Amino acid sequence: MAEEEKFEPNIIAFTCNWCSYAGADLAGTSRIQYAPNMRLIRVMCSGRVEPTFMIEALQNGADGVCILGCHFGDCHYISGNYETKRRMDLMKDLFKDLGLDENRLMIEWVSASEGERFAQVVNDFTDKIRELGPLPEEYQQKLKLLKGAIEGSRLRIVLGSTKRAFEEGEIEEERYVQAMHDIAKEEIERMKIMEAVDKNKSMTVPEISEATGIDKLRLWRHILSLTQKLVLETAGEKDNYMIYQRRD
Amino acid sequence: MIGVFICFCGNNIGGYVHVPELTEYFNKKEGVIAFDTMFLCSEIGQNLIKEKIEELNLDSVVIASCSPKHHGGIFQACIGEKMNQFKWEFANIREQCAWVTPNKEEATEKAKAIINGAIEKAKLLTDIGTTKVSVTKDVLIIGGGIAGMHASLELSDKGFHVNMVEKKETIGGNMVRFDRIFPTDDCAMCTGSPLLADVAMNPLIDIFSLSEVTEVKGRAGEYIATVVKKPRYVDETKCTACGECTTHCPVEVWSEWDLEMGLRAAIYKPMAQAVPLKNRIERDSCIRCGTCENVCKAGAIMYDDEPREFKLTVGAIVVATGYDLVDLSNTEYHLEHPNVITGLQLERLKVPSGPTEGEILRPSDGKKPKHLLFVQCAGSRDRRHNVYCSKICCMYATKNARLIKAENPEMDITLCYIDMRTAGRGYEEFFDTAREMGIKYLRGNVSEIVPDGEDLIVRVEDTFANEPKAIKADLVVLSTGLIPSQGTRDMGTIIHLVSGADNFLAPVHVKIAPVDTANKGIYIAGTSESPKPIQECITDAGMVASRIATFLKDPEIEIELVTSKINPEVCIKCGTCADNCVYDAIETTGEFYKVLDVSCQSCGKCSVTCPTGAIDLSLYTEDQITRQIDGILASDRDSIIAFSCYQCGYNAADLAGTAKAKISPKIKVIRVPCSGRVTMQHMLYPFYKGAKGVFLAACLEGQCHYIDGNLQAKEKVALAKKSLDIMGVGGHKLNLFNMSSAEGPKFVAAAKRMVEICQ
Amino acid sequence: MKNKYSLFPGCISKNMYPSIEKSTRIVFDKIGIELLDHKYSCCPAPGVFRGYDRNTHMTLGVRNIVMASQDDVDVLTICNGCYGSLWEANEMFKKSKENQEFVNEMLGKIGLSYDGNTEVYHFADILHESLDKLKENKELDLGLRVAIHYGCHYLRPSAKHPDLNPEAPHIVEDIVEALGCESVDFKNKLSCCGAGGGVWSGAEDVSLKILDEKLGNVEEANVDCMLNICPFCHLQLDQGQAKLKKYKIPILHLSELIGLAFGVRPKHLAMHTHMVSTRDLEKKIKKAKRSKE
Amino acid sequence: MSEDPYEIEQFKKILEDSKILSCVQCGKCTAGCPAGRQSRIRIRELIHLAQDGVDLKDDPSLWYCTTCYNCQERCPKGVDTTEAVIYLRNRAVRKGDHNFPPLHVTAIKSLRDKGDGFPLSPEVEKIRSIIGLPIRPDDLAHDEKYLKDFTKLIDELGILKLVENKDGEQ
Repeated sequence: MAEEEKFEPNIIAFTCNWCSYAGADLAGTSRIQYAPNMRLIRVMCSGRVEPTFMIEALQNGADGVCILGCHFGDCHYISGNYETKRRMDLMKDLFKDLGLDENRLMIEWVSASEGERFAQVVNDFTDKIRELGPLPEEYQQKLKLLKGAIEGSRLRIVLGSTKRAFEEGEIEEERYVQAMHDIAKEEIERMKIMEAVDKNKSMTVPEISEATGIDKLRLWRHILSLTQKLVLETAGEKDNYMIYQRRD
Repeated sequence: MIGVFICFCGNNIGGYVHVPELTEYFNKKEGVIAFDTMFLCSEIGQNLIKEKIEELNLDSVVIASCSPKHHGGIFQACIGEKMNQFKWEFANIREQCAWVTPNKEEATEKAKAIINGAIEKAKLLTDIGTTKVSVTKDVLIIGGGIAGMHASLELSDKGFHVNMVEKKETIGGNMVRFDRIFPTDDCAMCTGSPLLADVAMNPLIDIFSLSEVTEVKGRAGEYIATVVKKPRYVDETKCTACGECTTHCPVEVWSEWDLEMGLRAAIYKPMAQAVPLKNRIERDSCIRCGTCENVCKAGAIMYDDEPREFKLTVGAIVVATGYDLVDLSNTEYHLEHPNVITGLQLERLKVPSGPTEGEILRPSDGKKPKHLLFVQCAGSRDRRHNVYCSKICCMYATKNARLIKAENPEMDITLCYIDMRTAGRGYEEFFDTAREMGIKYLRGNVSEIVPDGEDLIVRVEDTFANEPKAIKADLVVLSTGLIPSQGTRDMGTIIHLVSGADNFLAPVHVKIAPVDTANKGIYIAGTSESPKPIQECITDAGMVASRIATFLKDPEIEIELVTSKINPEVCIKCGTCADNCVYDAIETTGEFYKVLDVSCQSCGKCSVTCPTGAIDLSLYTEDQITRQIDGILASDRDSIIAFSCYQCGYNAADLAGTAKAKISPKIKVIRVPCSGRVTMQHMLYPFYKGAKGVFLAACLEGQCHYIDGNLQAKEKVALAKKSLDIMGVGGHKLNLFNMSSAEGPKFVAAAKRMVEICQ
Repeated sequence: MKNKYSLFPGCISKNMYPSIEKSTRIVFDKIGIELLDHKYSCCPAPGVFRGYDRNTHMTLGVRNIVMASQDDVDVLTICNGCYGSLWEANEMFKKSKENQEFVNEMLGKIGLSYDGNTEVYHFADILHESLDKLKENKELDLGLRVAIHYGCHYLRPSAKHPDLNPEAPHIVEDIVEALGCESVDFKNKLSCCGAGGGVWSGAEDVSLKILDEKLGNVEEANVDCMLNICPFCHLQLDQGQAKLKKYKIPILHLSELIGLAFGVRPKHLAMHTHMVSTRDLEKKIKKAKRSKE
Repeated sequence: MSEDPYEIEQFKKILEDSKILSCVQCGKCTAGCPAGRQSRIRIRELIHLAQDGVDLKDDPSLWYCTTCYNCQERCPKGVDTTEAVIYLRNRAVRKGDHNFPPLHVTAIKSLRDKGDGFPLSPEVEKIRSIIGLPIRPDDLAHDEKYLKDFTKLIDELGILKLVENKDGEQ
């Protein structure tokens, strides 16, 4: 392979003000050399990073995204890093479901005193992304679905309510996380369904199933919900199936 | 002088027993004078009794006729005109003698022994008084379905205050889930919703939703019911049911109300017409995200809501707890397949306001079926599930088939049946038009439903053509049989109502007292009694309202003092009777013990446990029962004594008679209020007198009318068996059999078993 | 659970499919259950003998049970026919005094008698109770897609198994899953193979038509093999299939499948004696073995 | 002879043990019958005719039942349908039925003489020895004393007579 074609990845890293950003500074003042591919975006807390940010980064030219925050127990805002970890787990899970490589996302903890570790983490992640190569074009379609699901109010409500649910509601974390994942998967499927319906204007259940690859039994549940929520409406009948279209 | 009055009952007794021979026989007996007449219950018969009491100044009377469950009340009233109403004893020579003994000679001998027992008991009868107690005019209705709603409206119209306790989040019951109702094809909700509104607005009706009755104590005229209201997690006083919470709730699960044909949020109301019209959080699916609390402008969300327990004091109770469907998953019907649904699920698909807005779209993929098939008798008329016919299925399946066919003439609709049962006003006409519309009625019981991907293959024989068929269907509807609801079964134990073999609540008499229970002031209505169509539920409700209005019309009711009495001279104040009384009817001042007449339920368990014999139950005293045994055995030494509790065993023996079953003439029934009334002495004494065997016919375990009488009897029997073993008589000749009041065959089997054992 | 039984192999596994007898002995040896041998005759075959004379069937069945009862052990059958026969004979004997007198009078003529205190078990039930042992001894996950054929006389009359739902059993499914296989559902899974009731020998055309229907349903499910718990069903599924000349579905008896999972070589289990070749199946297992190594 | 329980009148009593009087002719039995799909056996019809006391000894369909017990297991009225078929076969054999299959006679004879319905063949002996089983099983068939007793027992039971008579007539 020719030397000039060698791939250099673009990486976006969200770093929290109190630990990892300071860690990066320390690396700098210590003159520790590390790969130049990463662009830092400072946030006050890793918990500020919304899943949408990561998707937008990938949609706009990044090949990998990482979040660097404080170690557990050290969060300046007490629980911000726990929140972001849960979201990252969800994102990785959804990446896997959609057939995207979850290794393009990373979360790591770097304290203000870990300059060396910061450099190490950056180098490792850069190497990994370099190995994975540029973000394939076909990712964009799926990222769009994912973004639609993540931005929907249903998932935003669930993602935004964790603290309340655990602390006031005393609900078991495992159950809540499971519900969160289930809802996210449902919402992605619904994005797929609506995308297909919008593209074809109106469709029947077997047609949607064919277009989206969603099993008909599961698809029917979505249709029941989408009609109940007035997103879809029926528009006649074809081959013993109702025709569905978006409701204006 | 004791007067014995023997009834021919036309041929009912006269055809099986030599009545004149009996009269002659007892006339020879010292201190006894006997008469016979054709119908003792008739005016002529009653006049005869009254005349003779006066003329001969009789001390007491023996009535030898049918079961006291039939005309006991008539004779008591008739005798009561001339002497104390309790100074008579009956001899049941119809159900328990004439009808079960094919040989006339043997029947006559058996009748002699039964009457002789009654005479001996009658010698010891004493006057028993009555007293008046106050009644509460409030009524408790358990179950807010069509029967409960109708009864509540009827009663409130008559001026009674009604407390309605409903387990679900809304009243309405199953009927308001239906699309239309037969035979008029009216919209169920159009009929139901005015009722719901009437009940909701009626100032005399208090509705307690999400509530269950957990305990009932007290007496007729003053029952005290404990009610537990489950948390709604929504403040009923604040919620306006605006639905903002439901819109934002991120949770989505299958809706129970829609029988998993549609979806709901974790906070929801089951339907737009719900009463009370309040939302509810179902905590099993709630993930406690707090969204509803955020969006509720009324501030109605109460995550920390807790169960609330309270007591209601009422004069009468209506049990209208309804039915469920028998579960047919993992059977040859494969209900677990998405496209095999129940008739009730079909209703939810058909309802215009339901999850599919009234379109029949099958659950596996939303396809509108081309071939729809109804399976009749699914779980009914089937000894593996329910022996009985569920009565409504032929009509409800036909109704749905007709409605679907009318809207979709191209749809192929088949209905597989064993027998079409369309008895009722307008029913046969309804069925006629169904066939004329092109619905195929195939006479054959479905053997199995074979899943074939999303479709189904239904195996059924066309019994007219003698040909097995495999019909391909894309949606199969099981006309699923009805079973008593969980609530109905619970009431059986909580209020100690008697259930039949089918587990539905049993009335005192299925024909002549169809809504009364053995507990005075407690009535049953609707499908808690048996499967029935809506109009019969409404008829029940009206009758119940009428019965209650009669019962509660006066400020006081008279109660008979057939109660336990303590003899202070013999009482050693040990307190055993008070400890054992589940009705708290025995109180102590420390100085002495006293029976509270209004609380005593006359089971007699106290007399059995008293170490000194200081407490005894009137009408069933220790001596009276012993003398009755003497009387029977004096006449027929080889008898097998059957102590039968008046709630179950005695009824079962009567039923065996009504069914004309054969029972050995050796079997002689002695009525006791409860098997717990039978002492060890009673169990052993007959053997001393030469009897061949003794058995107790008691209620089913867990269903004792007096809570634990049969369990106490069980212990006593075990002890007495040991004694009999030691004495060399053999404990196997004494047994206890449990049976419900509806289980005549069980009594026959018990009798047969005893005869075998005691040969 | 007992650790000693009398093995009732039945005519077919002894005399026609010794692979079944062999694998049964290997499997039970490995899970630590001792199998004794007794002087057994044919069970006798319920279809033929019961149809001719119920009393003969009962008496000869009880004679077999007596053989085990003399050593105070219970009978373990590996065939639904034998199980049905012996269970029914035992039940008939226990239920009626008249039958007891008849049987003991007959047996008396050859110096035997029976007291009704011996039980008859089906090996699938015993293996299901020993699921842990099966897992312990398992050498590899076979990874096969298996169509289970229960066979009628195991499931019905259901009085044999008060805890088993004859419309939705899971005993063999549990075992198959424990061996790392997938139980594949197919149309009319619990239906008859067509061999029983003397139809196999009496009306071959009817018998094969029933089999054809059954195998057609299995074919649709696209499986690696069909599994049975009855040598007579095995005979029908294997030989009958050869007669039909339409299908190529390898047939395994449960003991054979367990033997394979325990790592016994197919040749050692005499699987080459089946009519329908099991070679493709063996290849797949070899591959599973290799990938494990 | 009047005591013969297999005479049609008495036989009706025997059949009642199978509770055939409870039958309501719903057809569930025939509908799920695997043999009925492939042959002309109709369990419901058999039960109906048996209820009426029709002599079914010559009905060849009796021999198509595979005794799968589907019908008996599912009968909503608790009729022991399969047992009834077995009784009907027992009677047919006694009453000179001509339909029972010749191979059954072979099996019965084989059982009497060799102790097994499917006796051991030399080919299988070979396989047995190759796979490490005893060439001959340690069973009744290979023990002279037991086999002799067994033959005696079968002769006492008289089953062979039932079918041999038949053979003669054929």
